[in-house]
Amino acid sequence: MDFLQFILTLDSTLRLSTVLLLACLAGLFSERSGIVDIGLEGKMLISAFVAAAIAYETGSVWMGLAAGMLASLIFAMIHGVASIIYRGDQIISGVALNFLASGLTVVVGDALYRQGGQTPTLAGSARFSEITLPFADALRDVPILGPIYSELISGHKPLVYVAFLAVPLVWWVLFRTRFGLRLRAVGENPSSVDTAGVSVVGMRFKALLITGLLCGIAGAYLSTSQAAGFGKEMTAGRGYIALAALIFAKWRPLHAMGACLLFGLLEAVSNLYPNIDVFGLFTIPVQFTQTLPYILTVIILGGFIGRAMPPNAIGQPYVKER
Amino acid sequence: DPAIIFDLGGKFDKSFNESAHNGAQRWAEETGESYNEFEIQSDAQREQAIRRFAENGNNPVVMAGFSWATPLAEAAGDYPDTKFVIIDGVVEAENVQSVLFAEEQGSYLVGMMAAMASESGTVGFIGGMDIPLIRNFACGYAQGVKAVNEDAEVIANMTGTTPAAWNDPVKGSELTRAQISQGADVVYAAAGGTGVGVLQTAADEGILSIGVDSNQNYLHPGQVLTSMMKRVDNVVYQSFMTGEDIETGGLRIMTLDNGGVGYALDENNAELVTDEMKAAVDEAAAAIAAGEISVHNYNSDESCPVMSF
Amino acid sequence: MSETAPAIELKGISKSFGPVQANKDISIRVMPGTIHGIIGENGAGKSTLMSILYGFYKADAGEIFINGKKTEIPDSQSAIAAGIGMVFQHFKLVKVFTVLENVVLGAEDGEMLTPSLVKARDELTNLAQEYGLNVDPDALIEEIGVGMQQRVEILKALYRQADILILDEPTGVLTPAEADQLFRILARLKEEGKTIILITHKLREIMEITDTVSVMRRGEMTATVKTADTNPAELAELMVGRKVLLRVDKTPAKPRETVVEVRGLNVTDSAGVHRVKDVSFEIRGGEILGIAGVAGNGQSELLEVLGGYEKATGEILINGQAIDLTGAHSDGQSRRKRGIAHVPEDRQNEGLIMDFQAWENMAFGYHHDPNYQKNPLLMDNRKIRDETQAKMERFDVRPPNPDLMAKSFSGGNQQKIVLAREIERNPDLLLVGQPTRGVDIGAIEFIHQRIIELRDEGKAILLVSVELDEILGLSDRIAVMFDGRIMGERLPEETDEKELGLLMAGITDTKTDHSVAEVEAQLANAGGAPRKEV
Amino acid sequence: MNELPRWADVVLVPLINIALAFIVAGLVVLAIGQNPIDMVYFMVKGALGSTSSIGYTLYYTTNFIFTGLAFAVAMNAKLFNIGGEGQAAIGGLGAALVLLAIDWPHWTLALPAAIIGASVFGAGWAAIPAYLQAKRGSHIVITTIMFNFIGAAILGYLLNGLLKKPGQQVPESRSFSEGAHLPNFHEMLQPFGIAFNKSAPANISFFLAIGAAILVWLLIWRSRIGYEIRAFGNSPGATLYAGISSVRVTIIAMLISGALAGMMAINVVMGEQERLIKDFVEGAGFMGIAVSLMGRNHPFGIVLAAFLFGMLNQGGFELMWEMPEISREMVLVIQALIIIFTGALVNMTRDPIEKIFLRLHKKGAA
Ligand SMILES: Nc1ncnc2c1ncn2[C@@H]1O[C@H](COP(=O)(O)OP(=O)(O)OP(=O)(O)O)[C@@H](O)[C@H]1O
Ligand SMILES: Nc1ncnc2c1ncn2[C@@H]1O[C@H](COP(=O)(O)OP(=O)(O)OP(=O)(O)O)[C@@H](O)[C@H]1O
Ligand SMILES: [Mg+2]
Ligand SMILES: [Mg+2]
Repeated sequence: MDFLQFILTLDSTLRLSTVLLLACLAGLFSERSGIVDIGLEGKMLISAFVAAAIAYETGSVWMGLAAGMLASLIFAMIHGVASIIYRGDQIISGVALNFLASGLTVVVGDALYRQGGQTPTLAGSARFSEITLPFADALRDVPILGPIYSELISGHKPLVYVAFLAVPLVWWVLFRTRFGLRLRAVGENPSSVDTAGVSVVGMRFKALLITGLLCGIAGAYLSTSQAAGFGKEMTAGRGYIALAALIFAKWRPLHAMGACLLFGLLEAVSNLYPNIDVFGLFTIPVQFTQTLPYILTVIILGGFIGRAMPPNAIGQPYVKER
Repeated sequence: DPAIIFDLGGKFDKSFNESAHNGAQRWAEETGESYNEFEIQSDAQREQAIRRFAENGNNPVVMAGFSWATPLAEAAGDYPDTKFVIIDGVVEAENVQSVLFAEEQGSYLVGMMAAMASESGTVGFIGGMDIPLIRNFACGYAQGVKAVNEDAEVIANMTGTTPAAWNDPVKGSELTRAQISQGADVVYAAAGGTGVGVLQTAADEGILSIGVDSNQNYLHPGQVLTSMMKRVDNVVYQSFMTGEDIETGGLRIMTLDNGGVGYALDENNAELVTDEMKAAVDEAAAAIAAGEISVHNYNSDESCPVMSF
Repeated sequence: MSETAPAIELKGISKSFGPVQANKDISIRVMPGTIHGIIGENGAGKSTLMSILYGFYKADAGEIFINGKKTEIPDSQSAIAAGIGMVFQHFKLVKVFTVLENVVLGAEDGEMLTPSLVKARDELTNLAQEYGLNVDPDALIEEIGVGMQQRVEILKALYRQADILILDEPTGVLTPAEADQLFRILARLKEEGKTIILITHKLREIMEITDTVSVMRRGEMTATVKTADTNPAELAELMVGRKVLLRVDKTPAKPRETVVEVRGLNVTDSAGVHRVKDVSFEIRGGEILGIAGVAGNGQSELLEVLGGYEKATGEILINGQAIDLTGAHSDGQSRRKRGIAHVPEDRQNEGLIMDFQAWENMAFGYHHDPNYQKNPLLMDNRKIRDETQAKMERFDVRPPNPDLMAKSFSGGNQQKIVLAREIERNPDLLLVGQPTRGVDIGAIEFIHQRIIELRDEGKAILLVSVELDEILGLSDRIAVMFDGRIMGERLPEETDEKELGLLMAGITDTKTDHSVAEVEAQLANAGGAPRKEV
Repeated sequence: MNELPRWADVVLVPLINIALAFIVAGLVVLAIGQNPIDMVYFMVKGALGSTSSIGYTLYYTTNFIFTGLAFAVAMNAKLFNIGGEGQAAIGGLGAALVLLAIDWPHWTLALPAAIIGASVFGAGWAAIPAYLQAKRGSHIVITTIMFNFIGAAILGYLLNGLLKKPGQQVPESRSFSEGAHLPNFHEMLQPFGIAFNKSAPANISFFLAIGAAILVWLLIWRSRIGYEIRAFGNSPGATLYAGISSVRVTIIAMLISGALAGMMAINVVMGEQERLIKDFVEGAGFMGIAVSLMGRNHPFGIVLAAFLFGMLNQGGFELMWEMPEISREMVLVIQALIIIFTGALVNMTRDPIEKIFLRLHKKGAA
């Protein structure tokens, strides 16, 4: 593999990691606040659909993005009402919302566009276009650094930059602000937050709000950046992979980026080299390379790469009075 | 009334099913009559759908897609008075007409065009689900490419191995970028809904693409080199026209010769297809029709002389 | 008195949890600068009342006045604003946070964390000097002992400038020496003019430190008296509503041959902490060995090893035969077969399945009993149920209804169900952990009698309790555990709480006087961190 | 605090929740400009209107009973087995391998063999997540989801290769031998002179499912291992004390769960398709979660809930003919809403109802 191709593989990795990263950071807020979010998938899906539909209707991708975020937010709030206020089971709520998104996107999409749940193809200002960073073209021919800058770093859609810039921001919010301290506390021991005079319900809803917004960006990225329109089930399990990445990352933002990049890389490699020939002896079938992220997740969860300790109060509704 | 059942992917896949849908629509518009249609959601519904139409009295019942073969074989015998047409599949029964397309022939032609349009000498193929049918597309395409340029390289990728592979434009897009990074400057998508992503990315990245099944040139005017036309629409149209008298119990093969396959030329790609290109392709088409050039059919021996999978 | 407004006045407070009325029309006045004690049986509603004052629960009815002013306290935020601080029975700390972060949590100065942390660090130094509350601000909560954790809770309240401090059973987890230290701090706070409410079960503490005391019973406030005007016997009677025997009634033991022999037992838990170090002892039939110690010094592990669910090295002989301590046959089932019955320390999480009916619980641990099988595949539920009915009647479980869920019995009755199950198995060795924790005085009498009866039948009994009264009252011999070791054995008639208290702090030289600081330093040296929430 | 009478808990609350789910679904239908009353009418008619409809309804019911029971068994041990989908797929592989291996002379021989194949493979597919959960604490929800993907890939690989009938496009195996044909309702009822649609796919597996429900009931509420499963599920901490091995219980519960999920393949692969196809599970594994929740993890409730979901599935299919404007995914929306209301938002209806009963109770006492 020559250098340029290596760079292009990484380039593809960045694009493919973006959705995972946004969803993973989204899940980080929810889970740090003590709420399991298996519904990342559904939130992304509903956002992908709404973003595509609104972008198509208005011709503005920004309107689409905003609408997608709103849709995802509504889903997050339903999850909040079920799991925070009504002490419902968080896994059940998440699974159900995933179903709901699968169904609603097609029912509504079909009713609107009669294209079997797809939205019409987005073009022009209804889609994000790539950003070329300054001097990208000028520097292209500089050896090594040139391709790294102009191929790998420059020339992505805006949301890719949003996702990667969000990582240090999330880190800072989590570990350097009052909100972050309270967020981490509420996932570890909600009654400590409660007796310290901070509303547990409020904190958890705030966390889910951020989860909703970030998932919304992730979904909008899928349908308006990576693709040009919504297709049925277009999230294709990425929400689950993001959740696995979150566990792998032990609920820490920088690690999350690493985990998502790893999964993105696996996907990029399986795209580029579907059948891997091992020294001409045998061929690893494409089904295997494509399944690698899932297998890897299981291996990681098997604790072969260190055990992950989740936030202590995760998954349990906070009940003061039984 | 006649009826048509679409395959997974639905009638608006801009590709195979849409072509079938167009045929039915054309018939309805011309005759002013109506027909029934159904889009299945999963494989397990196939037999149920066939039976539902047969019991409803629809005749003939046309179904588009190779996956219908087994369920139709199961059900056809129970409805001797209903005529069935299956496209892309073979069912041996008294009341079934099986229609196959010589995809390798059409693909051969667009392969030639790809090779001529390519500057890098590397062209790409992106298939949907990895099945012999799609491999036949790839094989025909590669033969066409090699016929023009012996040294040209054909990069072939399949989107997946599940039916979801027909509907993953994001994956299609990434595969396209991957092929571009390997030097491809023309890509041929035979991937149903996934192809939408392929054509989109090719347009975004400024390379040429080739559509499939329906005429997809209009999707990105000036950026889609051509489309390999598989005239499913004609088959549906003709079947509906013939109605209950349709001849069954046999196999019908749609080739270049009888207009079953071909390539699309319209105002959207007029500037891309040079006269020289057109001449070469038309000549080859005539030669194939006359049997002077024989394009290898992957399905005949599950292998391809010019590429391996 | 009439000119100064009370620091706290509650009027007509009522609170129900579903069908349980925890507080009924409670009124109380606490004068500023005093220490006010609240006593009452378990479940009397003390914690509920205080949680209402702290805004943790919302009262169904009633009013709250702070310094004479009517104050709404819908949440803890308002309570803090009104100058109230509370140290809960179960600490409200984030274990993976440092002391500093716990103190700052909820009382930050702005959006950014760093300035708050800097300020809090200074403030903690001041408070430490002022009240003698030394803690390392950068220590993680999970790495410090319960005594320290309690200090953090007090610091949290002081950092929020509380004038009124509520402490809910603060000494339950402390050694006598630590408790003394706490009381000195409380006295100091009182001098500063702070008002303190102290909930405790220990009448001795009430007599020692409070100015006034209120008694609660079954959700009602039955009396408020000046401490100087009362005595423990009177308070006990007020609590239960009848005269109570505060001492255990028993005849001297008649020990027979040795039933259990433990030699060189060592336990290292899953986290790698060495919990039990080289413990050896023996118990004969017809005697009770009591193990005293501050929670978390290896007693629980000792019970778990004997009960078959913790691995260990060393040797345990039952009736002269060794039992497997590590292998595949070391589990609760095999122990039961060897004649060991076990009343676990935590009945709600170990001894019972709260969502099982009483009869199902009666088979818990004994579900392999061939008597309970109808055929090789199915259990004989009817038989289990009938047996349960009979046992419940013999043990005076109220109500004696085998179909009720375990969770719908009160704490005392839950404990009776566990005892009925274990004692009626007629074991050679009975392990009993905290037999009367969360149990009211009436039930305590009954439970103690049953344990003595079993002893008199010639069975060996190992009793673990953090209550020194109980240890002194029931045991025929007392061993004190500290940091996984047995510090010494005493006969109950030859020792007292003070000596046991020193042993519990790891000081074996009990003849000379020891300063509080010394005891404290010793405790800080203790190896393992507290294992679970107590 | 369980102040609700049992009937209110198991009948009243679920009924109200289902009603709520339908109301919200109705609003969705209104929003896309259709008539919800018509929708319900056509769905009920489509599900029960003819023996053909009933045959399909019972066919789907059978699937849901199996996957619902599968989820419930694991759930009684508080294990969230979201992997029914993958376990059923691999169960189908097991059944198919057995049925393809020899020319079965008669279904009475083929059925037990296929049951063994399906359940052993299904259980095997659940065993790894179970082991990882029990021994390494890996979250079973995530691992089972991953195993769904991996299972689908394995099936895809085999159906594209080893198992594929040579020279055909479709990734499916060849058909099983005649002797492996299971009697369907038509064939079973004919001797009694009852006419039943000849081609409806409901078959003898339905009774297998009912039998499985009874066995699961005995297992959970009458057997020792069931006792251990429930004890572990209710209080994982307590099992140590009682000498119940959490590893053993976790693995056994998951094996039974996986086996039940795998058994679904008997109905589809053996009973209906008579060959192995891809994606035959069609989300039934996931639907098992909803079915089990609605049935409150109790076999009797599961059978009823499975029937409701079977009706929804079949009714939704027919709906496409009658009201093509409503996409069949509407069924998914309804099912999702039912899960939300009966699963995640139970307390929204339960709390007020409980309050009402508490008040009535107090009044009665006074
Ligand atoms: N959160 C709650 N939900 C339901 N019932 C509760 C709750 N907290 C307390 N109760 C019940 O209210 C009653 C009073 O409990 P409370 O904790 O106030 O008693 P207490 O006097 O503090 O007892 P203890 O001495 O055990 O601390 C008990 O019956 C208890 O079970
Ligand atoms: N958390 C709870 N949730 C529901 N009901 C409870 C709860 N705690 C207690 N109860 C109910 O309240 C009643 C009183 O319980 P509580 O523990 O206060 O009794 P108690 O007075 O302490 O009796 P005992 O001396 O036997 O412990 C019990 O019958 C029980 O059913
Ligand atoms: Mg209390
Ligand atoms: Mg009590």
